[in-house]
Amino acid sequence: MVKQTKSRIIEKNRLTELLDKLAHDYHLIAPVRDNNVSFRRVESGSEVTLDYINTVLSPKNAFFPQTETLFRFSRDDSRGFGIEEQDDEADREQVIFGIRPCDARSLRLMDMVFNGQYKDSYYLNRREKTTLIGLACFDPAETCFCPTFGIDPASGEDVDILFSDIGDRYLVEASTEKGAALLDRFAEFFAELRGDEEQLREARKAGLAGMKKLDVKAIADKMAPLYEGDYWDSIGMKCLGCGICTYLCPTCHCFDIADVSLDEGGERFRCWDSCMFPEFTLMASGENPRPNRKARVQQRFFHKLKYFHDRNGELACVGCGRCIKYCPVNIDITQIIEDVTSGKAGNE
Amino acid sequence: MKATSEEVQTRVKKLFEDGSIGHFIGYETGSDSLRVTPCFLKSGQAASRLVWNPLCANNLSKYLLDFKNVEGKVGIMVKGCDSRSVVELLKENQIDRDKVFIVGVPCSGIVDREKLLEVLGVSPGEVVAVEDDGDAFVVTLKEGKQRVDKEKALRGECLVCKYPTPVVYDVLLGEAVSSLPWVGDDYSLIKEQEALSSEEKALYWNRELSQCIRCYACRNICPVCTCSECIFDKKAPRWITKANDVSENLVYHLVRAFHVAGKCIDCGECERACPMNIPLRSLNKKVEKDLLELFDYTAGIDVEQQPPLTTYKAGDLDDFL
Amino acid sequence: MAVPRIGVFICHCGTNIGGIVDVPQVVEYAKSLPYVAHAEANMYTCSEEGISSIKHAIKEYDLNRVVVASCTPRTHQPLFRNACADAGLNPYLFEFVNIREHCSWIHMQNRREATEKAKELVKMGVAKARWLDAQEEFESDVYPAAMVIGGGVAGMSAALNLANQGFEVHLVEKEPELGGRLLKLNRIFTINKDPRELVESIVKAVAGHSKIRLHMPAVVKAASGYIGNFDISVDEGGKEVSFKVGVIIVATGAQVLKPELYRYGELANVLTQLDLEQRLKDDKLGEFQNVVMINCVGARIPERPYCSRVCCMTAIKNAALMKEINPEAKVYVLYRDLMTYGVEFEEYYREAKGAGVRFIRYTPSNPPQVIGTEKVESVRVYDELMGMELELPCDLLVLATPLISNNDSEELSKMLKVPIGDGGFFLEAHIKLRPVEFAMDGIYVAGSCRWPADIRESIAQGYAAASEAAIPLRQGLVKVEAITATVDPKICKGCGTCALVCPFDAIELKESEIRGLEGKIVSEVNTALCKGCGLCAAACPNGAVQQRGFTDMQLLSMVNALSGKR
Amino acid sequence: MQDNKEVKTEFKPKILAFCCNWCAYAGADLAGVSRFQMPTDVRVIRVMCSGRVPPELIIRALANGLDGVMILGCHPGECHYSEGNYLTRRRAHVLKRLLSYIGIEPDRFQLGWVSAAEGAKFAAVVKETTDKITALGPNRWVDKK
Amino acid sequence: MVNLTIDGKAVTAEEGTYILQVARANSIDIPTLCYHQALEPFGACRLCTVEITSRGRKRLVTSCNYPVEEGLEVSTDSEAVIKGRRMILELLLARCPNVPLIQELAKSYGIEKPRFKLEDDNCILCGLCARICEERMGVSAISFSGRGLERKIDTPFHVNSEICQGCGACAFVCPTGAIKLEDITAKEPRPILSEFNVGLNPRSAIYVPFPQAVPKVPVIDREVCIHFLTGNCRICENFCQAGAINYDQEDEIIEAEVDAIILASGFDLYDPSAVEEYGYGKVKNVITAMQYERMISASGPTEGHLERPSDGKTPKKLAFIQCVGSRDTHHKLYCSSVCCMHATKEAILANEHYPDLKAFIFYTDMRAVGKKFQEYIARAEQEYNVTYIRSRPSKITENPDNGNPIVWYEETTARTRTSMEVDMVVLCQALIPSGSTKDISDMLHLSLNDYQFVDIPDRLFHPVDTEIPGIFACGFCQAPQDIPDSVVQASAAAARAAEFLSKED
Repeated sequence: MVKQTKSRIIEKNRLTELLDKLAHDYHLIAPVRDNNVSFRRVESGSEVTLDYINTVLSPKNAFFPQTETLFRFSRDDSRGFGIEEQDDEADREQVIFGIRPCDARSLRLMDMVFNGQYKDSYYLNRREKTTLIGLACFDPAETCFCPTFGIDPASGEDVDILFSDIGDRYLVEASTEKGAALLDRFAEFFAELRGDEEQLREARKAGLAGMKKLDVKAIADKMAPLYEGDYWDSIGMKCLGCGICTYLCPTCHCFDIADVSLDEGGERFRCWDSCMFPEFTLMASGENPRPNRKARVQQRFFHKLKYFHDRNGELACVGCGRCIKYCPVNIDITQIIEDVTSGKAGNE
Repeated sequence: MKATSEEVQTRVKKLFEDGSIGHFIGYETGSDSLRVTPCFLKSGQAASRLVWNPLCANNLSKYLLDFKNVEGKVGIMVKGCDSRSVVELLKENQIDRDKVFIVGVPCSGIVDREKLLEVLGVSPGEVVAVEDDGDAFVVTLKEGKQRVDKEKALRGECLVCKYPTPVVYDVLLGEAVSSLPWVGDDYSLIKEQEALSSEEKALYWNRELSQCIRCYACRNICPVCTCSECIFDKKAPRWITKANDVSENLVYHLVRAFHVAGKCIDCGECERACPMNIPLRSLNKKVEKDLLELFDYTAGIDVEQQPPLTTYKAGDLDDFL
Repeated sequence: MAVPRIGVFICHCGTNIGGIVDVPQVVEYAKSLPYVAHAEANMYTCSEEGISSIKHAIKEYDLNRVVVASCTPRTHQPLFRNACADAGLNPYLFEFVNIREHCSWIHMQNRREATEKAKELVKMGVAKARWLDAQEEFESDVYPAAMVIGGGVAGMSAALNLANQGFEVHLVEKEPELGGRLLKLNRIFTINKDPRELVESIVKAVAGHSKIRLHMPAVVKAASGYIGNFDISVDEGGKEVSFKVGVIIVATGAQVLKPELYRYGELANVLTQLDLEQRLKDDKLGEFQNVVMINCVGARIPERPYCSRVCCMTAIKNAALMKEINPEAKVYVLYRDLMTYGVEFEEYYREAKGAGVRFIRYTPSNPPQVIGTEKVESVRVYDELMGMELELPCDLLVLATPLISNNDSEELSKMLKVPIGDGGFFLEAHIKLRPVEFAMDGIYVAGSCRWPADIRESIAQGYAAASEAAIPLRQGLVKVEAITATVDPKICKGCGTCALVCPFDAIELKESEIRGLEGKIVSEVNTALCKGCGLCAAACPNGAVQQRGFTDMQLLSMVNALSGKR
Repeated sequence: MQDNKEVKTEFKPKILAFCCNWCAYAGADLAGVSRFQMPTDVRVIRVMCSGRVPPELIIRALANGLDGVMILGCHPGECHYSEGNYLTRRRAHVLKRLLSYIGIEPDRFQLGWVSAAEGAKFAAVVKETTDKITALGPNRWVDKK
Repeated sequence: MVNLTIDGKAVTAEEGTYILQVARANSIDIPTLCYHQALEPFGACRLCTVEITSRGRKRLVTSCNYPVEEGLEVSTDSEAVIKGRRMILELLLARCPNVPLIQELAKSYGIEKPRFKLEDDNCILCGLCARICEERMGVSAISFSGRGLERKIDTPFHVNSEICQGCGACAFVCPTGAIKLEDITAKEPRPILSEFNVGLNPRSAIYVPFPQAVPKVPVIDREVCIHFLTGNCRICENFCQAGAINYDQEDEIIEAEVDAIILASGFDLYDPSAVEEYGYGKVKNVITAMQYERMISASGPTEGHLERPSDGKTPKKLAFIQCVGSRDTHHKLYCSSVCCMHATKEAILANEHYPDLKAFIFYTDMRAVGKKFQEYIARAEQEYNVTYIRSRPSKITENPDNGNPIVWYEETTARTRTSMEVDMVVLCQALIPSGSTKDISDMLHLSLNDYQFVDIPDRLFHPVDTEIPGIFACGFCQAPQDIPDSVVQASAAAARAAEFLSKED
């Protein structure tokens, strides 16, 4: 687990240079401001922005891309098929810079899915080849509630290296071998601690004091009786059935598989799917066990707050607040958690 | 005089009492003070939850589709733009006028949350309330009040709104607003885009559309996207694959824009819903402009007016081969 | 649905296709396409041999779709559909690919690309075929009456023939008198008789026929409907009369060009042949000694390239007549090519020559010159055969001008939805094989409104049109091609867009009676009214309305196939 | 007979033409019967009326990477179904402008009127469109990397 | 039935059949030169040798005349078989080194050059010719003569045979082309010419009249079929697997009572050899328009290629002569109505096939009176390299050096007599009412006019009515006309008949 092997600092004015170097040596994924701040492959440090609380899309794209080719096939004249070897993109070493502790935690939850009973080589391969450089969170958003799930937004628990912004420099801490190795490799950028770092960090942590922390200890049990009943009616009514919450969620991991078939060959790909979409559960017969928005919205919360917990002992939420911030009709998971834990949900 | 939340509450309560309505769709305060959320009432008792303020962005008219088969009339609160989508729903036989009771509220512009926070330089938690005060919003912060010029904090569609007062209603709360002082050439942005070269346009839209994550929020929130089964959800024919690829995104967005051609009333919900901040209104606005220029058509004004692409004039412009 | 097993038949069409497109290569390619169970080449797929080959292959390879790549579906589709039907396959499981008109014939100089194109067209056809469905044809009754527009010899012959066959006929003539252009003539060529006495008997028979309802003077104001069921409204002397017919024959004739050449209209002794006939009829010709006739005046020139077929004979007739009236007269006919085709015309021409009419050939590059100020004094012409310039004394110059289309043809074309071709003449369904039919079922054409024709030809065409029109009338019902619209009530949201765009009011919004959807307002297609244009299908936002044979799935598959998608 | 054209690697556009059964398709047939020679780049899909072609198909075709799409129908006022081509014309106006707005050159989508008698016009339209699109080069809007 | 194996494959066969037949029926190829389905096996060439294992004993036999037996094991490609065949072929190749068939067979067995002394013979002494002549034709005009090295096929006394019936069966079956009918027969061999292809190619006595014939079944020409002439042959019977050959079929007389008759008996071609100055039948490269049509047709004898009769070369310069027998006081006075346009079409087709081909059309009046005809002429000139020359050629002669026809004519513009040498001339001959028009008119007592067209008393107002009520005539039998006019008249005749029948009711 967390074994602090090394602490260093980097002066803020050297960061861009470091990122340039990282971008040169690795497939570097970092936050970029476009219409929004999103994780994206960058070629140089100057593209990177660190002026954000959290990105719109979580970095799950880097491990579980929205659209991912599983394999390509070719077709020859005799109508035979040939499976082509996967391209070497999958084997690239990548670095994610700027991942927040909540998103980093979500990877641990995703691992439970992709490294559980079935091993997903695509995901795991990327996971293995990725070094995570986290960015401690000192200015959470109104919608943030990660402490609910035992996440310390300033900690490097789920990353290889944690950068903490402490004013004129970053405190840089490697928490894994992989992280330490990377620090060694780029040792020229890092300096020894000056000594006041821990103090500065503590000062910055003051901003975390008022963060929302809900009591979710018994929520999985309290969800069970809500399966029937009309609590979900008004939420389902409000819900538009779009995929924002699921696509932005760092822990949602459902996918669909389809083929693209061309004259010369084609590919099989998988892509994100959403339990909010009607065709998600549509069967070939035309039957749909979750025929309406209420059934689908209910499924989403049951999965996050109960089923995932039943299976993995964890809730499928890291409190990043994206779904709250971006829901166009203001469906708020924290309100639902409060309704459920307070018992209000059962009594409407 | 502008309508107030209290006025809305009193009127809705009365409507329930006199049996005019059996349901009401309005707004209530959301999970923070800069949000409202749709509110569905079955009785007048909870009418006190209702609010009306410059944060009431949602176009509630689409929810009427969910009330097709209920007993009694459904009351709904509409702004100018919302009322126009009601007109479009009526045109398409999607709702029955006799089963809807429309509470109209003239609107002098809705707050663009992100813009407002930017101008104020505060986080949402600081804001207690926002009120409309003519050409400015008065924002009550935890510490004091601030006036923000509307033009700096309005939603894009409100900056070009020509129909602030509902065009159809059973009751109008507050005074009609005939025009909004800041509205000038509503197509200036479109014209700027049109003037670009094909390469520039392609580059621009390639970049914008490549960001789409195909969450379908723009479609699902659109009050005039009324198909129960969208062609994009069909397996056969498969118009687009689920692969999130710019060619598929292109088909999705162009067809979407075309399918609402002549129906889009620029309520701006698509753009508001888009988590990726894609300038979706631009496409709709372009179509709107062309329909006006080519066929002198404006959507959502008159239930009797035939949709522009279902009719023709022999003398329509003909500059084809 | 059974797994598609598509058979592809690629026609050489002799060398028409095979000479340009590498047919064996296309066959091999077709074999590589998805769901193709069999592909073969035929010398002529439409031949007895080709047809039996299709039938055989359907059985042998258990085919459930057939694609023929040959010529245009506009002529041969019924043949191949029948072949499928004969082999027990629903005829709508057939798809046509046109690699002749749309490929080999238009890319004769580029065999490689023509072959590539043919392959792609076949690929698209196969892609569509994969999604074809079996269809049943809708039958509708034929109202047992006909309308004939035009009371000239063509129209009257058609009307009389149909009436004598026992069908009710509405004959619409815009003039107050039956007989048409014929009445304006002085004599009829080859028999040199007065037309009036000849046409009299026909007029009498028409006017007195119990089955013929004469509308005269009258013009057609509106026509709607389709084969078997046309609703007609005519303006009969200011009064509107409406009636119903099952078929329509268009025989509206043509008019004679008044030229702006050879100082016609300027000099008093320049006449058209028609003017001459009028003067002869009125006996107002007066003395003449030297007559010059010029043929092809306003015809076979760049702005009017066609030959009007009847003018040479008219000129010969009148030239001979002039000679007959005044044997001393000198009569010259200046011509370019003498169109005295056939037996009688050639004889007639020889007789005129024998009677002393002189024929002089000129070329358009060296046209005759009119000499004279007050009136024509002489005509100067370069005689091409003699190789010398002649100056012919002339006190009467007669111009043979072509027939041109009637002014009302265009309006009629729009009203009946039948096409007009070169020179404003009506365009038949097939220039060789279907000369008196329009492409639109139930409407036929005869006489000079189709193309300049003499009396004999006009009458024959009138009969021919009657013959074609009698087919649906006698059968009493017509089958409607199964390309009409359908609605999936489950998907339909009842928005009514389809009904708004339907030109035939064939779609209505109704409460569904289907189990599970009771009370839902959905569109319903009245197949009897649907004409299969597919406007509704294109307008429907969510694909609930489809056109049979042209479904979204089928069209999209073609587009995708062309794009290299499978 | 030999191919007059040399095999060249120059850009050959791929163009789709929807032709209505009654006018444009018949006009194309007539062009064939008349042996009017024309560029080989156009592929025809027969529909009963130009009004059958939904914008989805055009958009899909262009997004698939086809270099140009045409709809060819009866001249205004001559539609076999009275008004199909008028509706097509309205749709085409809007679509053409929308496509142009996002950077697909207007010449890549054409509407044209070809009567059953206009074989020569069909050939001319094919030639003109092919030339224009060839000059534009490949449809690079969707540049799949 | 007998069970045996061939190359390890178990097969069953009817008793009394030979190994070769059974192998062929089972798609196993055994080479042979002297076997013929219609003749008794002879075992002469020995190429069909196979190895059999019968009662445990292996040996080589000729498969063409070795009957099958129960349990027989046959190997068609054992080492011994191949070796034997190779030797046979080597010997054959030495005997007939110039016969392509032998060369090919030898090559396929790896023999390029025989070790033996080369001779120059074409005959492999398979005897097929003599056998077919005797067994099937019942003539025995030829047979083997001499012994040993002297053995050969010959007629008695080496003189052309009087008893030979000239049927050509011997030449037909000869695998090497050694037999020449003219060396054998005392008669003049004459091919049976294909009527449909206007004599451009021969046909057999049993034949399918033309590719699109309906129904598409072969017919036997009783006038020339050996069987109908002599009672022999019947070879076709051997080959028809369906057993469909019926020599006893007779014409059937069908009686039908009708109220109306429509005559549409069409046209024949005027024999252009009557127009002597144009040299048809003398100048080889002068052909008729119909011959040309067959030649340019993909299903014709040359599969659509233009090959001029004298040397098979593709002509580059073509002349079409109009009014050959039409509008001619010595022949037919009338205009045949369709020739101007079909000549134009033929010239266009030629240019489409061969873009460098140039055609000249010699005409009197260019009668392009139909719909779009003038435009067609204009395009022929502008796009298809066709030149129209207004002149009636006076004669056509032949350039003896190259067989090119020379067209002599008067150049009207220059007013000089001139000539043009071309590669081939196409005569657009007059069209005449078909012979059957006369026959049927006589039968129906219909009058014909001077040109033997069916007389139409009131051509103008009753254009398809003959002089007898209820009898109608349409198309070329009543006057020259093109396709659309014929179609119009056909429909018109149907309309008149329908009217006539309605009156009867």
